[in-house]
Amino acid sequence: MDIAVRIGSLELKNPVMTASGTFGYGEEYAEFMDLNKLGAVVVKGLSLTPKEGNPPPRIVETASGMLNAIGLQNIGIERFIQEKIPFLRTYDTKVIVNFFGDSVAEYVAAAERLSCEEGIHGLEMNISCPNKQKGWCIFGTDPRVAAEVVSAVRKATRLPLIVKLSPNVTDIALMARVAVDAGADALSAINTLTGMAIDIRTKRPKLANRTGGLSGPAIKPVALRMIYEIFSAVKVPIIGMGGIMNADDAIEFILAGSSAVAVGTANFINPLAASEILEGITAYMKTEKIDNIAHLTGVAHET
Amino acid sequence: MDIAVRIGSLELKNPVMTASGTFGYGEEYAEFMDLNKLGAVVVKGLSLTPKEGNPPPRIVETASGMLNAIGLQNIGIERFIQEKIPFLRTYDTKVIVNFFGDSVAEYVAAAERLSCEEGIHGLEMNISCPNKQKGWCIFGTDPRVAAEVVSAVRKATRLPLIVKLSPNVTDIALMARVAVDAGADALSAINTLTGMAIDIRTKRPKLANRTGGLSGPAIKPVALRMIYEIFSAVKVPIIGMGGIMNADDAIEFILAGSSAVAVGTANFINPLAASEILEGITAYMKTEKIDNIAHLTGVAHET
Amino acid sequence: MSRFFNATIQENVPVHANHNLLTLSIPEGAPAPLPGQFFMLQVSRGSDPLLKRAFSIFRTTQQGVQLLYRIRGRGTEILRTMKEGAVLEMLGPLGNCYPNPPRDKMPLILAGGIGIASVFPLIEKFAGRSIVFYGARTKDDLLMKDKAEKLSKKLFISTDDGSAGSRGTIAAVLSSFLADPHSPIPDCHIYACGPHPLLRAVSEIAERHGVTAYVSMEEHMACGIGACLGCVVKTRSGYSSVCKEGPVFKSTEIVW
Amino acid sequence: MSRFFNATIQENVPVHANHNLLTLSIPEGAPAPLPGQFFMLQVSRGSDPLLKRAFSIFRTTQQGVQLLYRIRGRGTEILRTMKEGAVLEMLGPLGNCYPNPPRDKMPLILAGGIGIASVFPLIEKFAGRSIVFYGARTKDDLLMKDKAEKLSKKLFISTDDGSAGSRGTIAAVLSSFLADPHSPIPDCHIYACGPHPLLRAVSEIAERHGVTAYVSMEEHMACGIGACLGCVVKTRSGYSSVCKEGPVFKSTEIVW
Ligand SMILES: Cc1cc2nc3c(=O)[nH]c(=O)nc-3n(C[C@H](O)[C@H](O)[C@H](O)COP(=O)(O)OP(=O)(O)OC[C@H]3O[C@@H](n4cnc5c(N)ncnc54)[C@H](O)[C@@H]3O)c2cc1C
Ligand SMILES: Cc1cc2nc3c(=O)[nH]c(=O)nc-3n(C[C@H](O)[C@H](O)[C@H](O)COP(=O)(O)OP(=O)(O)OC[C@H]3O[C@@H](n4cnc5c(N)ncnc54)[C@H](O)[C@@H]3O)c2cc1C
Ligand SMILES: Cc1cc2nc3c(=O)[nH]c(=O)nc-3n(C[C@H](O)[C@H](O)[C@H](O)COP(=O)(O)O)c2cc1C
Ligand SMILES: Cc1cc2nc3c(=O)[nH]c(=O)nc-3n(C[C@H](O)[C@H](O)[C@H](O)COP(=O)(O)O)c2cc1C
Ligand code: FES
Ligand code: FES
Repeated sequence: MDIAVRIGSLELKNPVMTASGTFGYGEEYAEFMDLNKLGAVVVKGLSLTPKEGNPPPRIVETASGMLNAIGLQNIGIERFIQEKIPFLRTYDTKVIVNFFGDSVAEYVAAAERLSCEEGIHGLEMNISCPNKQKGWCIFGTDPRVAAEVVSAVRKATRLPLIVKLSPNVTDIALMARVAVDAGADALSAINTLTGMAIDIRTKRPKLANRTGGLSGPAIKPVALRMIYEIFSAVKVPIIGMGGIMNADDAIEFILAGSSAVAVGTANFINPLAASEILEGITAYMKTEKIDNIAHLTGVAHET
Repeated sequence: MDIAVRIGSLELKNPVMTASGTFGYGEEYAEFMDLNKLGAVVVKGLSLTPKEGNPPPRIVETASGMLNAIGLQNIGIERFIQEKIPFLRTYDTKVIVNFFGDSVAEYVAAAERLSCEEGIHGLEMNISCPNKQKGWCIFGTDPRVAAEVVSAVRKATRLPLIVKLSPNVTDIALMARVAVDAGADALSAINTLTGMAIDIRTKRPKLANRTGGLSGPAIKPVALRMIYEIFSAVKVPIIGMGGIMNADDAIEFILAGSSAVAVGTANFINPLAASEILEGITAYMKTEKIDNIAHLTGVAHET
Repeated sequence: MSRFFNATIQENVPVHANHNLLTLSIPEGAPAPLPGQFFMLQVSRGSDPLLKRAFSIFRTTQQGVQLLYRIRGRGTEILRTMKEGAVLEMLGPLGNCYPNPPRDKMPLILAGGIGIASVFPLIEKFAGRSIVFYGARTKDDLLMKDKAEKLSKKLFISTDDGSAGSRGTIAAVLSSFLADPHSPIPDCHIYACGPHPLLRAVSEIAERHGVTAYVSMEEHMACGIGACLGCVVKTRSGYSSVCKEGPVFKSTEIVW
Repeated sequence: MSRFFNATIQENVPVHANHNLLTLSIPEGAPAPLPGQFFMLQVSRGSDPLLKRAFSIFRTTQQGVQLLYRIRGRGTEILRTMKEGAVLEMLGPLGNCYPNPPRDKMPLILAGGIGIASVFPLIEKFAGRSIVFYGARTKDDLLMKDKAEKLSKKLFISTDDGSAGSRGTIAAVLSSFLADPHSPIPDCHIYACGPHPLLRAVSEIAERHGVTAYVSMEEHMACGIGACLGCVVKTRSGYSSVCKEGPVFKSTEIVW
């Protein structure tokens, strides 16, 4: 059975990865799961310099989901390279670094710095973050801004470049095309939907940051629809995510058009989720007599 | 305690209405609940001529939500006027007719026809539907098209005009401003998020229509965030909806900026939901010593 | 009495692999369900699973109403774990019912799998007078076979694997029965419940033999009372709701 | 042994209005929890409620680990209904623990409300040697008072309404105690768990008297193991996770 998948020039031994921000820097989960089993570890989003993040409360539970407003807290690229890469290099899995910036220049500098380190196999660009240069706009919701920042990063790295799309847009297929035209080797989708919760006793938003990103099973239908639309719009591999809790969910994403899947919020519920999902996918392939995972990708589009 | 709310020139005795498409034409729920208790009944979306709707399956359950692809099946405006209005007129509640069209001309014709009947107190324009004139585009996701259709309808009716916004957009505040500038007396939000589910046995979308609209508790955080953004952008009253299951949920919507709320999917779970929500809101006002519901609207914005 | 009420579990016992019999006491004054009608049960207090589950009325006893259900997915799995004394929100009885045959017609009752739950009240009603056709996957999936045997004039059985009765679908059995020159055609009426393909086959057979057939349809449901238009089937007069205009339709009404 | 395992409910009994004592048998070889550590429990199989709930280790007995919990919202309400034999997914023991005081220091242990659950292992550990300060809303919210009385050298009680002990907050009691010229200052260490404002008050009092204090913090949690960065509190070295770097912090570390 062939379950290896290609993401640009990167070959993963299987299609199961972790979603950025839900798996720490990998080591937090090493106690529970053999990281060697993963197709790739995608680490918490990094920026050139450390970020403090938002004040608490940062988390609110919602119906079949959760809102988070971590505010991209991270230790910065240098400390990551010093302290985390050596550990990750002891595993036989691919390391994909999720990163972001406040400006195009910061994105480029981050990509350049990450590209000259051994042990980093791919970059995932998070474009769902506020653009400090342009005030309130989010890189990932304006096609022109997205094109600009992706092109700039494309020139700055030879590593496989995955662009992670924001779902908070009218036309996800358009954003996918823009990212691919600007040089993305692959797309990942979806990031969190922007949401809110209000405390009816204090009459204030529950999150200190007021709004946060919705993840978990609640968003799965929206994520699947977006994967389905992206698959019709572009040719590059898609890494599907958004509410994947078990193998059946992951298979839905593959049928909708994903080449690989990422497990996010599910890690919090079951620290073994990613490895159980991989087992479930191979069990399904056996039952369905499918010998190559690639034959499943996008099958829901056939009529 | 003052719980009456104004929606344009329309005064509702209380802020609790039903969401279009989830309460039939009112009579289906009359057996369970005294319709006189409602601020308004919003009926299933109507078009000039009857619509057959989509083939089944039309419904899929999702985590804390459901997808529907009814396809706007309805009996048409004439039959509604003949068969349903007489029943609704026996109640002391406002009747708001949700309507839609395939083209600007159809919207206008529908609004004109509905405006010359006694017993209809307001119109809710559903702009989350495909635009036949322009192929795949949805009226409610393109600001220019939305402006055009709302302006045209505004000229065709003197009834209070509520525009129901689609959440499947990058910038809901922009859409809100466009609708208000084009003449909306009030806004309702949110309609369903577009989603999908796939059957991993048949490997095909579960809905015959492939995609459907996600409603229920799953979408509440997104709906609340959008109400919060709309409230900051426009001055007209907002009718908030999206996953309201109980009074606490409804109060969150009011604090976020809604003047009234609509109960949708909750009717399916508890046919008494709307009246229980009203009771819960007044109980809350008592506990919190708030004598006018208007004093709650938008309070979560204060810092 | 409202058709939306709290019901208390009296008993919830396995009757077979993967099938339970649920007895619920319902408030006094609740309308008595008719054969073919159904109830919807809320199996969770939280919002997941969200929607109510539909189950046909299987029997009405002194203890309350009985539902016979197959453990199929998450909702029925939760229901299986519920114990005596648990309280459930319930909606019903819902839908229309199997119409009575004219006096001179003999009822032919056909069930595929868990469809037996829906037609069982008819088998009881026409005790000793009906011919029953009952198909299932295997011998182990035949529920209430002995009861059905006792209550029917004649019971035909089939299983997909031939482990009981004839091998094959129960539609084939019905077909040979009707093809037999000694069959009571056209003096019979068919009542059928089961998977969609089975009902389609029954419909064709009935039409071929000029026999009236009533079929009980299934669709995913949200409201259960005709409000959401979610549960439709295509009929000659457009889409009709299974929950309100059905679940029982004349087979010739359905666009198969 | 993994820190993620299935635990079986041995007992789940009310100890007071709105408070239950839960005894769970955990697999053999599971690491023994230290005072101040906590577990996270999955109270539902479905996805609503989604996240695990955090509870401090209250005691370890032969039967298993005991948690003392207050019914507060939907998750604990579901937990309350769970019966002996039910199996729960559980993560832990998590977090750091209350550090030992130097030999010559006397432990002052302070609890507000359900905070008693977290400090109780300390009360047991320093049996007969610690002074305990325990505040609650009313007399009826004082749990394990007799046990605490027996195990402590001295027990101070306060309630908001004065229905037991002195009226007012337990911080005020601590404050007068430390202000007393006969107090063992600076030869004591404070260990405190309770609502945020109480801990802030304790921190101020401790600082005023030059006494070292450890406080156990609470924040909403998702992962419980330091991966999501959701449960942070502001410390002098930036945001620190309550689940991994805490829940116990030196009071002077916290930016209140
Ligand atoms: C009118 C009617 C009468 C029925 N009577 C019985 C009966 O007496 N005994 C019995 O065992 N079953 C009966 N069913 C089928 C029963 O409703 C489903 O098996 C049950 O809803 C499955 O729920 P689940 O959560 O276990 O499955 P899941 O597959 O997890 O359910 C997911 C969703 O799909 C819906 N769904 C799944 N299967 C069906 C189905 N076949 N029909 C309608 N909705 C479905 C569920 O209600 C739920 O919304 C009846 C269905 C209808 C429409
Ligand atoms: C380290 C730690 C130890 C704890 N020890 C105990 C204990 O021994 N006994 C006890 O009764 N309680 C303890 N708590 C508090 C307990 O976790 C909450 O009361 C519980 O999570 C409430 O869940 P709920 O679903 O009933 O409430 P809801 O309000 O419905 O919960 C909604 C969400 O908020 C979270 N939440 C609500 N209150 C708190 C809180 N105070 N702290 C953290 N998250 C919260 C829930 O986990 C859930 O994600 C502890 C909390 C922490 C962080
Ligand atoms: C606590 C938390 C932190 C996250 N941090 C990041 C991040 O740093 N960068 C990023 O691109 N996505 C981040 N995400 C988004 C996830 O990677 C993922 O896209 C999203 O959660 C949807 O998947 P899920 O529903 O399976 O969690 C974060 C999500 C959560 C819940
Ligand atoms: C079955 C169903 C049918 C609906 N039909 C309509 C409709 O005809 N017109 C419309 O504007 N909205 C329609 N809606 C959207 C609802 O009015 C409401 O905006 C949405 O469901 C969100 O609210 P909820 O989560 O409380 O259900 C429908 C929703 C459902 C679930
Ligand atoms: S389930 Fe709503 S119309 Fe039938
Ligand atoms: S709960 Fe995830 S870091 Fe603490």
